[in-house]
Amino acid sequence: MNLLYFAWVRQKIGKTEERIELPVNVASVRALAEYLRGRGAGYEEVFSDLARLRVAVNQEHVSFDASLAANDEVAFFPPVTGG
Amino acid sequence: MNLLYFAWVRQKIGKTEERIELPVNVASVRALAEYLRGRGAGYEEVFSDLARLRVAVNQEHVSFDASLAANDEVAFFPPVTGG
Amino acid sequence: MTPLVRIQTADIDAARELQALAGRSGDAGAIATFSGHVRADGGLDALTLEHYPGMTEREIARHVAEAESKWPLLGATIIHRIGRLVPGERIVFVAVASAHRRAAFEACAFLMDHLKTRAPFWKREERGAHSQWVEARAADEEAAGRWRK
Amino acid sequence: MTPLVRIQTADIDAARELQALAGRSGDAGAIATFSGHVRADGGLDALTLEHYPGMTEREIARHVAEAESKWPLLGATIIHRIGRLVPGERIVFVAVASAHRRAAFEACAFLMDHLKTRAPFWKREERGAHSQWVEARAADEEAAGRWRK
Repeated sequence: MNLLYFAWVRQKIGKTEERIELPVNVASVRALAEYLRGRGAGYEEVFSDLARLRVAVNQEHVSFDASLAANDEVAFFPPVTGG
Repeated sequence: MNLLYFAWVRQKIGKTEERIELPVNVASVRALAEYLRGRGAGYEEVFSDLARLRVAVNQEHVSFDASLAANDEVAFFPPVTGG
Repeated sequence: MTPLVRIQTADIDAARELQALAGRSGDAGAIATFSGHVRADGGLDALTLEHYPGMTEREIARHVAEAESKWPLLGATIIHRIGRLVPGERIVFVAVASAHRRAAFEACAFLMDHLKTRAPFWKREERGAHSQWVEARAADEEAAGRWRK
Repeated sequence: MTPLVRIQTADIDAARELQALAGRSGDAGAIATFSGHVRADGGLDALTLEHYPGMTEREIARHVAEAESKWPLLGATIIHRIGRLVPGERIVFVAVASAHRRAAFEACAFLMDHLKTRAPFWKREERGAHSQWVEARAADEEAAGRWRK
């Protein structure tokens, strides 16, 4: 699974992207966020309040209830501010 | 009083503008239209149906009930079709 | 805010007018524009536009003043052509600058709706050897009417 | 209708893009455009924009498809800049061609509202030595929400 981070999510985690193996018990975006939260201080800060986060799976906006497959591209970011 | 005609009003009357003396008993645009109607075939055709006409006094849209003064500029024309 | 208003037979250089408006509109975050072009539908060969010089400029100034009373505008450009135009040619260009996009969009649409229904222009259309005056459209009156609600 | 969509660091030549859209939009009677510029308010020195390459283009394509399902469009151009921009610079340009003005205006506003709330761009603002990520505005969400009614 490919993970991407943007804006302050990227800065707090300190990476633009990373590859992980999807743990067998992680079936939704919400479960993935909970799993990532345990990976260090930056992750903890980012994933402690999902209300401030948005997520896309395979380049499409989804809710945190969306389900995941092993080869998905998952991106976490703040609410968008373009235009 | 200066009278101006535009679009098919101009074509039917055969003039772009003309000066007239405002008859003493003509106090409104409606009365002016009725007065002009008697001036010939083109006028008769133009002023027989006021619903198809619009009018401006001193370069401002007004209704046929608007009152008139001797030196007014009065323009008769069809509904506008610019833009 | 002093609007640029021009009635002309020459073509409209929308590109240059857009740059010019941006240049004189201070800290405008938003510029909305509208370009109207002659359409060839129904076999139209040409339009010829006439107007009421003097009243046109005064009427458009009234529309701009009314728009300014509704939205905080930083600049406006209104250019309308007269004379004979063939399909594809630009008839009208309206551009509005404001701090935010909603005001720019709405004021631009407002000015167009009023150009269509209040500014003293008349179109005559040519189709082959036949020509006739264009009739006003009820839909344009309705569009202008929605701003009075 | 194939829209022109570009994400670029270079400046946007709105003038040229407007001409190009008119040229490829067939019998379009109406072209509405929107230009967004960086504003200097609150002592802003610069904005830096980043985006999600790939998703941005796919997301904008979805917005255009949705706009086409609502209005009969003849052409569309959407150009968004990324990188560092100073006040006065153009951030975004959206232009829509249609047969009639109402469709062109509404589709242009619709695309802007969705660029603001759905396309994956993020702005960081600089004021003197201080910089921070721009927060999303509830007013933009409301603006986008009105199209779902």
